[in-house]
Amino acid sequence: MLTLTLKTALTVPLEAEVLSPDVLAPLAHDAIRALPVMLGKRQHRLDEHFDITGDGSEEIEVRGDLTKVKWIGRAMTRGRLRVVGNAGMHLGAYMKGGAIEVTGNVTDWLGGEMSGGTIHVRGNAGGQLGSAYRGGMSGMSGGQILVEGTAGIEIGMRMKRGLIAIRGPVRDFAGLQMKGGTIVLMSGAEQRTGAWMVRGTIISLKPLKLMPTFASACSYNPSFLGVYAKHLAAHGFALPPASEGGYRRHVGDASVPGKGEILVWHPHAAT
Amino acid sequence: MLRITGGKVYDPKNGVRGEIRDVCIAGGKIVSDVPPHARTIDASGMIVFPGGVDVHTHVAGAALNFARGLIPEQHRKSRPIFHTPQCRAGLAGSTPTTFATGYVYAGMGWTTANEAAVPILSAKHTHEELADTPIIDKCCCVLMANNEIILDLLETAEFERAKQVAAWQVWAAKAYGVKAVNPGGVAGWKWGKDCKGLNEPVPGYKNVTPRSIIKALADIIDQLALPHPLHIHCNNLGAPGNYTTTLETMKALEGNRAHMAHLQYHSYGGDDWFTMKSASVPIAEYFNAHPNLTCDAGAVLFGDTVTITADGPWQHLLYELTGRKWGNLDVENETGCGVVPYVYKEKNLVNAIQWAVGLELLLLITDPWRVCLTTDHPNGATFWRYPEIVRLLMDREFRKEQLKHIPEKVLSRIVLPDLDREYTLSEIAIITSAGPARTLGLAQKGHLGIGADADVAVFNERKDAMEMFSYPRFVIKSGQLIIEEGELRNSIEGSQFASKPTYDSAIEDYLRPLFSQHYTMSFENYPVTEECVHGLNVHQCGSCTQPG
Amino acid sequence: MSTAVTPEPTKHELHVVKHAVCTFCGCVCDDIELHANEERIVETKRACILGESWFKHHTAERLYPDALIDGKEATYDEAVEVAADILYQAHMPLVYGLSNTTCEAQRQAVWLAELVGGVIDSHTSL
Amino acid sequence: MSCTLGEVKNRADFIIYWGGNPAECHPRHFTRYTLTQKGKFLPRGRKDRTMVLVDIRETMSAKAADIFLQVRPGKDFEMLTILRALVKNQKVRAEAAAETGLTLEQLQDLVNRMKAAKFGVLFFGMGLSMTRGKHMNSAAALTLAAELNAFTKFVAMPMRGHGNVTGADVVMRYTLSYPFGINMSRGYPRFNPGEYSTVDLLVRGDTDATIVIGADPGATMPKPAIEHLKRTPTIVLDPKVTHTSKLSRVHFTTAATGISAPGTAYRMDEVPLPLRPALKSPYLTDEEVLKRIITALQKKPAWQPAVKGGEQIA
Repeated sequence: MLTLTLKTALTVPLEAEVLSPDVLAPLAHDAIRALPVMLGKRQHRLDEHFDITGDGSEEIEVRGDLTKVKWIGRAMTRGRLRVVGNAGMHLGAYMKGGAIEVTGNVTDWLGGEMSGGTIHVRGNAGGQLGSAYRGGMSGMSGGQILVEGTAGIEIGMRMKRGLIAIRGPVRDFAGLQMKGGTIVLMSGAEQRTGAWMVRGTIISLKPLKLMPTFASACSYNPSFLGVYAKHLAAHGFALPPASEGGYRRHVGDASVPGKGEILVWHPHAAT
Repeated sequence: MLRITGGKVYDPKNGVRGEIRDVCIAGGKIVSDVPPHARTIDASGMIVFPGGVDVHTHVAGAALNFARGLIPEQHRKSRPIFHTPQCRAGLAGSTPTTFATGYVYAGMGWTTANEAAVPILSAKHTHEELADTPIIDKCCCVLMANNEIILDLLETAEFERAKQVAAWQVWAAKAYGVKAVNPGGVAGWKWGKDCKGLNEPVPGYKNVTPRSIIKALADIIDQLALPHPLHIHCNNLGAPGNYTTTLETMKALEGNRAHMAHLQYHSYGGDDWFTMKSASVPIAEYFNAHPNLTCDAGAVLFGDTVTITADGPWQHLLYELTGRKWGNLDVENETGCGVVPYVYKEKNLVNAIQWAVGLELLLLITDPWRVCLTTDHPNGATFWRYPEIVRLLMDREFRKEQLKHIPEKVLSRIVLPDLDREYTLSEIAIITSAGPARTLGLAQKGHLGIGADADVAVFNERKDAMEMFSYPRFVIKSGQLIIEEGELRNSIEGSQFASKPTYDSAIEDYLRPLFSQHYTMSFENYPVTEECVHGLNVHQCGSCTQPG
Repeated sequence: MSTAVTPEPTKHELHVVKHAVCTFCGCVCDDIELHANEERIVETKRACILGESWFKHHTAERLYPDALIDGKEATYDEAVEVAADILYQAHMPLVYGLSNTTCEAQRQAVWLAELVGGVIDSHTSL
Repeated sequence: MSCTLGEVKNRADFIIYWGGNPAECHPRHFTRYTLTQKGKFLPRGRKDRTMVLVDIRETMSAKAADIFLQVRPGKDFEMLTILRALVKNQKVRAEAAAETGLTLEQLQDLVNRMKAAKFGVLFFGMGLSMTRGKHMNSAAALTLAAELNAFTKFVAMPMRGHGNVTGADVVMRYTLSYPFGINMSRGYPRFNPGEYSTVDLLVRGDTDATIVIGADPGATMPKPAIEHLKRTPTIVLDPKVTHTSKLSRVHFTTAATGISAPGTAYRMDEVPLPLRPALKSPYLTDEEVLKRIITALQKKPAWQPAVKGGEQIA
């Protein structure tokens, strides 16, 4: 295993896209130490900012408050990357495979335009999680993002495939212009959920403030949910059993016009 | 001072076809000899070309800059130009930044470019961008075929006054030539309409038709003796079956000089998108028989780009066809433009035909002096992909190889598989430099004769033309060594050419009241002043000739 | 024998600028007529209430020193050196604003942002 | 979907102002460009045009409007989205529409008018672009206008304030590809609003020096942003000693744009205009000061990363 511990107090962001199994695994200790990182405009060696133990490995642990460290795990295709602490913007952006776990909080653009792999955040996440970058036609196109805490605005913006599950509440515009895939909101969202969505599914276990351009279709318990429920349960995100209630299905966004669906959980009235 | 020695020189204008001889440079010009102490570049094993001249490109101005704002996702994938002490930062994607444009053109041995579409109202903007476009020399064409002051005068048959206005406008925009885009159609588009046929009146007019606009402007340009003939983007761009409109347009021009821009987009047969086919043969036949015409290819290459034209109706159609983003920008009383990001796909029937038609025209037009290599940058492909086209023209086998990738059902709708012609290096020098320089009327460009501007590109002689022309070993611009051993060593500022036709300044008294009625800025703030144009080089046009 | 002497313009002699451009708001009206003496604009024609106060608010008086460093009066040259040092030393400098200035200055600001490897941003992002 | 203001003057028979108060913030917008001018194709001027104002309160501009639609605060995005649906003949429930503060009939009437217009224009102000939803509100306005082009000619344009901010947009696009919020730390331009926009940078404390040209963030920005400007060295170029100057390490007094400094400014529709200064300033212009700073910087060793070339990181 390779362990890197942040040793400097960062005032400006440090861009460290080299913190990825694809870059680190093939390298020996000394080569890793010499890798370039960017502190603002200045290029530094990785070991100017990190204490590094071990040689290149598919198993990497990065420790410390990395809130200002950006691009960790950028475009990684394999291996396991564990962040013990917080992580900065663009964690796992363009990721294709492998797994990232964060024990603390992360900021914006987590898993931006990712196409595969798994990201699991124990703390809170920022905005634009799994989203398309500005102007891009599609956001996340595969893989999954699981967040135990809250998340910010525009999560899953223009996502095409894949799964996002957030245990805490999220802010505005979840699933904005969504084209496919699934977003599970265990604690609901603020407003404008699913705005301008084309296709895809948003599941909320809490009542949602829906856009006026969504139509209520029917109540049901779709069979595909069973597959998701099983998968999510394995990660500790348990959907309530069908015996306890059902989902009300809303279709929209009529402004597109889109055929996205928002499923809102309705427990059976307590007896 | 500089001597390039030992290279095979291609200078078609002066009849030099690959002879090993010295090219000498002093004071920014080609000279007969330089003293022995002058720096010598050993060009053995290399070929020496006059710097490339782009007759039709979109590298600056409001429309292009509008497009830049629309495609951040393409910029992110583009080639970064890093800031260095010699070089300003930028991006070289489908709409390169100003500095990148200069570096990238020069970096492939092209040293002059004609920005093909400038509205007068924002000409100051275009010139600001051109001033920030280093190394290359520039000129531009002002848009006129939808200018309502001109159209109104044609409506009332006031040709002489229209000519005075046109002359005034060319100088007001500090333009070099005049371009007609979808004559009448853009004016119609402002009401959401278009002009399809040449003989239908333009929406909002009774007497003005696309045909009358084309004929009048061609007469005006010839009578004003502008160095570059009327630059025409025909009606019905991109539409299946549009070749008849193109033939009609060329016929309407008999007796006038004209440059047919991006002819590829105007050479389609068929009735709709499903039956679309190449019509390069009838177009090339007519064109070959009419020496009053020149053209540029507007060739298409497969890949990502963004389309920008003053042809608003076409752009709206493209948007509806692709469902992608669309931007439109109309300019009061003068013109408009549309912007749609686009991907040309090998497997797409229409795109494959477009790709073939561009190459077919280049191969079917017999006189290389009258056809210029362009992609209507960035519409058909970005200009930095020109070397790919050169290879396709020079290498029949490579062409055959490429034909295997397009859908088989396309093969019966195109003639490219039957064309065996291969361009020679001399012919490449003509379509990339000597020809466009002649078409533009830039006597000092496109050749290596004594007194010519010392714009020279030196390439390693290679079998693979694409490799050869992508990375020049040396590029000299205005006598300055810019690219050395394939690297940018030095950046200089280029000049801008403008034409000054003669006109009676009394025309301003006619324009002023019209202007305050129809425009929203002061007449006095409308013309681009000479101080605004970097390195202004004025071509004084001969006296205004009378018709007949 | 008298020599013609161009009289020094006094504060009472007004010069007139026609078709002047107001940059206060995004309308950028360019039909303004300004009457000014050496020191200030005393009359505006066709400007709106906001434009008029904008034109009259800025004078050619010397109300401030050329520059201040840490609040103390300084020359341009001194301030330029300090500014260049600050921006050079910084890892992540920011070039911000660019509203009430000319395009010519904006072009220099872009170059500056490149040279100092910083972020450049305008009011638009607010 | 945009046009120059002369197109509006000559053609626009239907004008919407949304979230802006031109009567007070852009006083000559009505008279010079849009409402009262006789246009080439609208010979009767005001009589030939219909004006709709959409805002959260009845401002001075409402007096000039034919129709005033009072949208509930924070519901602009919902209202625009409903309009998009109605334009495409999609059904919207009347109860759902009511949350905008307007009835479905009012919204349908607006759509009918937009479609019936020969040439429509939608100007949107900071009441739209600076409230919750921000860039998505602007995107909604632009998308609505674009989609209306399936039926008629329709354009949309932001009512930009702040002098020559449009020029900054134009210049940054042609030199760097992007309109604002650009990071040059890797030696080439990168763009990501939210990441590289000023308020976000300052509030997060990501910068370690700031140079301010032609703006006074010390008077307008949120407190944490101002605190960061104080904490880190700040440099100001301004004709006056501003709030920001007072918290800065360095202040340069410069000539005032268009009054004593010559050059170019862009109108909100991106039409460039030559400035005609009436006064001669005792101070240098912004341009001159910046040039001097650049000259001083060029004497210092390059900071550029050793590794160059390759692809972009973002």
